[in-house]
Amino acid sequence: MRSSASPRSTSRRGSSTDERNARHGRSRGADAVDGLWLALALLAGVYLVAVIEEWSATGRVRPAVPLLAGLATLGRESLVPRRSDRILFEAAAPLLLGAALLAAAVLPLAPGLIVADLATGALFINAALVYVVVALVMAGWGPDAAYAMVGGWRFLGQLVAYGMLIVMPLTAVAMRAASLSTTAIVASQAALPNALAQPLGFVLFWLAALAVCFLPPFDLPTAPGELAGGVFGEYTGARLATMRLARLALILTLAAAIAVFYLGGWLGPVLPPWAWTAAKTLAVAAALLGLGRFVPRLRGEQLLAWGWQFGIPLALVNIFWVGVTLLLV
Amino acid sequence: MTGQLIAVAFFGLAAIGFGAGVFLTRSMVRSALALLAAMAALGGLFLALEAEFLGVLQLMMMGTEMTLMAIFMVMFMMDPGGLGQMEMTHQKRTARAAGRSGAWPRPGWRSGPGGGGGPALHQRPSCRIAPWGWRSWSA
Amino acid sequence: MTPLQQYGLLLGMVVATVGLVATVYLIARSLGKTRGEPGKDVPFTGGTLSPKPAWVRYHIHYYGFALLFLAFDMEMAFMYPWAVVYQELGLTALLDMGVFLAILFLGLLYGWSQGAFKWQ
Amino acid sequence: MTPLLAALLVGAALFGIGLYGALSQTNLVMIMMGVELMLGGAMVNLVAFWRHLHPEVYAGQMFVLIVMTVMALEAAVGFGVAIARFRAKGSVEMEEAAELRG
Repeated sequence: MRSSASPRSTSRRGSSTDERNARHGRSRGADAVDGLWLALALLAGVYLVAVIEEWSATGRVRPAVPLLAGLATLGRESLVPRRSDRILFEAAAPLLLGAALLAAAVLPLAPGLIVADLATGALFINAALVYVVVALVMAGWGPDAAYAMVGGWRFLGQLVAYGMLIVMPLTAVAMRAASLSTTAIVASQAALPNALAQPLGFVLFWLAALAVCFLPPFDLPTAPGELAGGVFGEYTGARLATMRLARLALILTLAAAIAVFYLGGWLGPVLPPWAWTAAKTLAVAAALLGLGRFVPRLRGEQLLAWGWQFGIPLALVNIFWVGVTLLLV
Repeated sequence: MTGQLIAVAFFGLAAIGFGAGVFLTRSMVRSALALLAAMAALGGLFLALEAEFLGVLQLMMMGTEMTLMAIFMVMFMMDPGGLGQMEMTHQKRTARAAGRSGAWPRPGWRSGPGGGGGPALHQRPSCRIAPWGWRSWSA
Repeated sequence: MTPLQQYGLLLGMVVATVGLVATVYLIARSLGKTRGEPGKDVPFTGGTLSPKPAWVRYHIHYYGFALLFLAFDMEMAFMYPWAVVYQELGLTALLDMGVFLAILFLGLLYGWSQGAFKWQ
Repeated sequence: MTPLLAALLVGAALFGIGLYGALSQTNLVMIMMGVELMLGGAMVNLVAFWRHLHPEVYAGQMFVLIVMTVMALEAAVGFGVAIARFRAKGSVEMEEAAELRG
């Protein structure tokens, strides 16, 4: 909302407004170069997340494996199940990738190094992540296969469990920054990162991030060993390669989101800003991929019951806590 | 101004197209997802009209709401995949007249074909659903 | 950049994503074609052939959660503008939203007591 | 044609499609989809009038927020009715619900 987000926040933080204007004045001349850096960062990030995923699964660091596996997947046959709903089947993979990339586009890598510094950034990232669910429901319904459909509808149930735990902690973050813009949110953590200022929100958002990118404790839609691939089950060849790429991009996006919203983003001593964001993002990605493997998979009913009986009351407590601390400090 | 007009026309036509698609397809999930796409196009329209908060909010809210609508459709319909033959509409003439008068100001507007009853689909039990294919069945 | 230009940039990103996916598909197609063999395109059903389509009624078990989710999701729409102006308004904002959230939370508790949070 | 006129035409067309759907469909959830489209058309009008008549008064956006809330809660209440009806009768076809006269 322009009335409340940008003008008011800028009126309060005159200095950051000047910075932002100066930055835009600079970046108008260097848009193409910035875009190149952002694209390179995205590619490198996805590749590194793939390496980390391989490490978390096998315990070995083999940098060539993602490239070879990607080429091998591309070389395989790409089948379309008979009687499938062609539109939904084909639209799912690009939609999943697009949702992940749109969510990544509002996260700053460094001051000025951001695709779109929206006044509604924290809201936009929610909106983009909703379409992850839409894509997986499409992928589940499209191929007319029983396992895929079960996976798709399960993920919708997972959304009902984790959806509020994405938006409510982000609201608390926006309260502290008095703005929805992601750069303002990073700037608000100069004194104390949000992970320490609102630890409850940090934990809840972490769990919700795991659920969004359906990583191990919450991997209900794919459920290896139970659902025969689930929503990914009927995808082969190039389509499967796109789906996996989208999932890696999603993990990268959520890791970057945790780094930006809770760990202070580019803020840090000595190193240049982009290096801090990169280091924090990769550390979070490694933790996201590694820690969940030691936890057994939650059943859907447990996930829903715990999400609503504990998660939402705790998220409300978090908002209240942030509100009171903001009034007192 | 012209840029805004182009954006409004683009998203508006997308919204109208998907909105018509809601009642032209027989697959329930397609129907719900077409409504989702129409609402997302409306979100784009709001953004084009410079209502930032409302546009992004519309994209977010309707995403969850219409996906949940899809699962409710699948629960309640006898035939959510739209594979069999089932009459799903009634009072066609009244509905068509009302819809036409509701949208009267649009020049050259003709209301969508009157939904309903494609003949004898069960003769082709494994037919693949044609893209937004209603015509191909009822022809 | 104005906000409209930024949203235009994001729209361009969506188009670029579709182009990227199309490029990947074209690369894959150039590597080799799919051989048409009978039975290859049957969806996996655990070794048996299912005569019926999978598109049938599906019994989700989380009705109560889903209905409450619709209401709670919409409630968040009011909290975003509130969060932005919270520090400006101070205690007033906390009390206002506190009453709103208290009523909402009572609704949650009522739903809980009526068995909405059950896997039905 | 101005953006205002274009937006109003979009709103009218969506309202018409929604009205057609709400009247012609027999299934409760499909009727709700028609109602959602009608509300969507109304929202387009509200946003277009806000933008082109009083863009400086942000209270105009509040109407749209309220309509959006109505849409979500209409869906929630409608699904609640549909679940109750389905448990009682095993179907949500409105032609079989003739006893639900107001």
